[in-house]
Amino acid sequence: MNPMSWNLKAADRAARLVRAAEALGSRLTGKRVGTDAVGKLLEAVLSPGDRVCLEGNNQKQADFLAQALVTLDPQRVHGLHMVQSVLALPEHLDIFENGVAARLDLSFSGPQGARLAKLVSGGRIEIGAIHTYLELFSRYFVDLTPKVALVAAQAADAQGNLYTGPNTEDTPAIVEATAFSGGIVIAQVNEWVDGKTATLPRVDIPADWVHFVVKAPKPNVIEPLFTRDPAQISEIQILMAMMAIKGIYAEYGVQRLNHGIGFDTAAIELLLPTYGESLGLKGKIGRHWALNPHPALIPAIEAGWVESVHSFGSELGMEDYIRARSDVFFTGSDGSLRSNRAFCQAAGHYACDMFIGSTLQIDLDGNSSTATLDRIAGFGGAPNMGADARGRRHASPAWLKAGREARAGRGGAAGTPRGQKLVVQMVETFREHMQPAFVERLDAWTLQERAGMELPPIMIYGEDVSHILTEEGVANLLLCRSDAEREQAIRGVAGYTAVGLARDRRMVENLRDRGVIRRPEDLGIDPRQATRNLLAARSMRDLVRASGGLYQPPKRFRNW
Amino acid sequence: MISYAECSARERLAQLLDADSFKEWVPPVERVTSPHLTQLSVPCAFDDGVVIGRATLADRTVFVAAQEGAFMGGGVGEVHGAKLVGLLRRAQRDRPAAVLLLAESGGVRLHEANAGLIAVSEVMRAVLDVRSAGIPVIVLIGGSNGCFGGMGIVARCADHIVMSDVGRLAMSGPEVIEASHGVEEFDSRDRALVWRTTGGKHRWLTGDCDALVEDDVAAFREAAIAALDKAQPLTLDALEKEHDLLAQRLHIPPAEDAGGDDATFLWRALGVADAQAVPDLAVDAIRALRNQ
Amino acid sequence: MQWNSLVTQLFGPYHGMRAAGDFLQGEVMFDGEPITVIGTTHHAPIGVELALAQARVVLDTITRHAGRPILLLIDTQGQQLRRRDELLGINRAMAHLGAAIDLARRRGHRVIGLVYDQALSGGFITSGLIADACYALPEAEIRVMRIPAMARVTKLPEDKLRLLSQSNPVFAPGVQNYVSMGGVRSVWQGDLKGALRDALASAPSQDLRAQDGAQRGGRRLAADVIERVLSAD
Amino acid sequence: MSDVPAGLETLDFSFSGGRPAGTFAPVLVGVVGSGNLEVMLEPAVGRDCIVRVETSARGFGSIWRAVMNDFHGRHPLAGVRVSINDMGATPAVVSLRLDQAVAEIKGGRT
Repeated sequence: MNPMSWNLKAADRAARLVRAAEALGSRLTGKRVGTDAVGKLLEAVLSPGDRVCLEGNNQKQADFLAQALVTLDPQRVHGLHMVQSVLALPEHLDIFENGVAARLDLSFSGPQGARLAKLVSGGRIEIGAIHTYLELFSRYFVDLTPKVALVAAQAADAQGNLYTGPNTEDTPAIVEATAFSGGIVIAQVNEWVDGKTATLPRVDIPADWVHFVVKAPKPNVIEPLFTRDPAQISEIQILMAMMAIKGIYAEYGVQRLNHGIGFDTAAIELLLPTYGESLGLKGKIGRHWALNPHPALIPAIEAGWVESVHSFGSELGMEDYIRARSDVFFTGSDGSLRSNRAFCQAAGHYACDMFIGSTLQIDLDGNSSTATLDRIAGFGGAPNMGADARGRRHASPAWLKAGREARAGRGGAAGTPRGQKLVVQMVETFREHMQPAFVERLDAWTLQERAGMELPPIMIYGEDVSHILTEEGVANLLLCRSDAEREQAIRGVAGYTAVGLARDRRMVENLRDRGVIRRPEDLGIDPRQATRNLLAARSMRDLVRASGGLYQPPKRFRNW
Repeated sequence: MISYAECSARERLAQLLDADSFKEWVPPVERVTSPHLTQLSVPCAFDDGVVIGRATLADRTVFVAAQEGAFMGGGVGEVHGAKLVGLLRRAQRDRPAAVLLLAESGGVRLHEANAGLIAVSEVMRAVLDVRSAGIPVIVLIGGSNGCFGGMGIVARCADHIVMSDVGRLAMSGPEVIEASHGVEEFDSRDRALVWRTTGGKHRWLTGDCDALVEDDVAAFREAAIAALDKAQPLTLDALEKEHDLLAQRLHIPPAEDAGGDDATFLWRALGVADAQAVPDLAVDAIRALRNQ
Repeated sequence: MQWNSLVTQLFGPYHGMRAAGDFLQGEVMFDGEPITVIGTTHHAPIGVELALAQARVVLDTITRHAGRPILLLIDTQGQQLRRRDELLGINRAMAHLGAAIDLARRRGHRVIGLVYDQALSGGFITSGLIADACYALPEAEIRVMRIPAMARVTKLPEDKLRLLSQSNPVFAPGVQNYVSMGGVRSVWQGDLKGALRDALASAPSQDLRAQDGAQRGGRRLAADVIERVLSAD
Repeated sequence: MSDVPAGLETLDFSFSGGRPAGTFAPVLVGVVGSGNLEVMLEPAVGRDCIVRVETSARGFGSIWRAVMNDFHGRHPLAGVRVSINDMGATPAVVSLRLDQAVAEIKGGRT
């Protein structure tokens, strides 16, 4: 009988920790590593081909550790398999150019999308898969468990407990998967606390899940990605927001929801306390949110519309406001926000009745995509929000009504009673420079062909979309009973795009009679009422005022 | 409260002047547009970006001009400039109670640069002519494009300047300075820095404007009415005082930019104890700072 | 032309003009009468300091020498493009210089501008362009923008702009273009002393530039538009 | 707009069969700014609604025709001259400005 070893991972971790201790010598005190020794640390703990999670979030970046990775000697450390949710920094791709890393599993590449596409087509990166956030986090616990996690936190104490600050984001998911499966967790922090004169405001990650802590020379990078200056909201966006509130939110009584990050959804947030109030909707819609702390939500919160907000990440400048509104936001014992991308994604998927957001292209099946040629942008979290939750079992009026509409008159399995999530795509028929939002064929298909992907990168499948909202009207796809109807419903709100002009006018009028398509006038909305005067805040400063001075926008957003 | 910054030039006039009192000269139906823009295949505006005419303000006859910042950044071209000059010359002839200039301009319209440059200098001379005739010229600045370039000089040739805190008054735009001397010299994306350097609060604390108001059309109206009888003759004595003020100010900040925040340095020297707090203070609190 | 050879031609070798950095100043004799000369050189950028230095001399001339003519010698790359100058109110300092020159004119001082080298946008508005009349030497350059920069702003091909500028002087740099638009009264050629003598005798005290532009065909609309405003109901 | 070739396009349309608008003071709405336009309505002789568009966005003539057709469907005017200066406004913005202009005529008449 061969003796089997069942603790190879633990032994491997122990060996790496010993290697690190030897390499660092006096540069290691407890778990603290000298800033200048970070390269030595990484070379000691990393082995070629390791699976590594470098914390790249939507907002917070482990930028110092990313820079350290780039400077490693590819002779010693190479072929790493990076598993990270967001590629945001140039360093995230530099490590593929210099050979330190070779394989990549990701969710979103945002600003690095064009360079990523180039490196992939040049054979410098082998992509495993492009995921949604929840998928990638899930795979951390199945077959993409990191051997080494490089994370960012605000502060650490002498034991190695971590305080993440309001941007906890992905950190708990990454650390849990790594620490409990024989991996090594290294954190960069902005400050030390000694435990005597100062203690951590709260503990987000306990010390025994963390192996090394290094103080970064500069605070980690955080981007204010969710700040939308109300000054840039157009009359057309306000018109669409009015249609959303009256034609969808009120119609279904949507209490629990998630918003995208565009100006159109910011317009909705800013119309709740004005237009929404005038329709008597307070308390009837928009009470619970899975949402980052959008500054544009401040007026609605102040007017008493919002009961709870759980967040994926935080937003710069909102710290004091959140602290002062702890009934609404999830806050720690210290009073500051605790965000958590994994939980918030789950909340958005299972506990929200509606997702509403924008996209770049919609086809005649209602499939939508933000993919553009020569960029690999990835998915992020939108597909988790913008998909019917097939595992959901609890009922709510909005969910049931959508389900009834979708199933009325159907038999068999398709007619089995259940609810459905409202997934709303909100687009102007033309984007800037007269780019049509409605197309016969998504660019995603061409991208698939060029990049040799298994599937076209579709953000939200037409099957999941319940409504398409444009300045021309609302198309309720739940009520369509055939592909032909669905196509005409989409053409019927596609305005003067080629797709819209090619509509069957008679069929579209018929759909309108049935309430499948509703124009502004069908909803009792005069487009000329859609003025910026309806916005509860028309400028960044209005938002500051609405917050009683608690919101402190980043300087790039200040015009005073 | 109606935001002055958000209004178009025509909306500002409609809100600011006595109701239905405005009579436009060279109105859009006359289609006096820029032939140069047409040559360059750029769309014209029927009023070439400036609305001029006669109206009453608190029952007093005033001549007014309002520049449209959304059209070519309010840039002054041949026709635009000539409309302003005509208005000012007519003021000299007809002697209204005041001339109101609702300025929103990047300065010379670069598409017709040579004509624009000469036109701005003609406007400047005409403003000084009106002023020396004892008719106050009142400049209102609160549009999102600010008042820059040659129009920034023209504004300072007037008797009285009213600004909101979102208004900006300066010479070169931050983008131009950044392009010329680098982002270390002037980071044009740092809006807080841009406003500390050129914004209404700064201009109020330094005395570069005469009234600071909220971004509210009614507040601008009130301030314009208050300025109606405040002609400030340009005498030798007045110019000597102006010279002393500017010469003293020149030596307040460190000669070489040490990378620090020059604006707060300047405000402190002007007697503002908590200069750091200025950007976050409300307009009435800022107004009180200068009265000390 | 170098400023020194210019003033030597105008006022003889013992002109007494001094340069302090980029700033020129002097009291010269011309036809037996004193003239105040103020100027800049080395394509000086006009910042707060240089604007004030010029204004100081203008104000002193008004105070001490009633009626004495003032000659502005212009060579500038435009306004100083610095954050510090903006902070200090460069537009206010330039307006102050312009107002000082304007006051001198009103008090009967002849003010003559002469572009002897280069005149660009901001630096020109409150000097030559606010004098009684502005003149230029033939080799001088006056502009807001060169054609390539203009092409970037307008997104039009340079060739097209060059072609357009042959028939329309508003687009391209050049002394002759400014003459035809009325911005420059005339170009001084040959006998510079005679030209200055003539300018001192005949420069208009009213702003006739729009009319000149119309008559010369370089700025066809301005005078007409002004007239329309004056005669509107 | 950088990818749009520079150059103006002039488009003329004429619609008949509308109701006479009568006399009214000319109205101007909107401004010629990026993504925006100005629309001027004036009384005109004859029984047509004549439209002239000057636009910086070339190649969208068929869309303009469709937008103006629908406008005429909503507001069948006769004896009106519609003049538009456009800087790349979307059809939604164009339709909104046209409706605003018509409302101003009607408001001015009551």
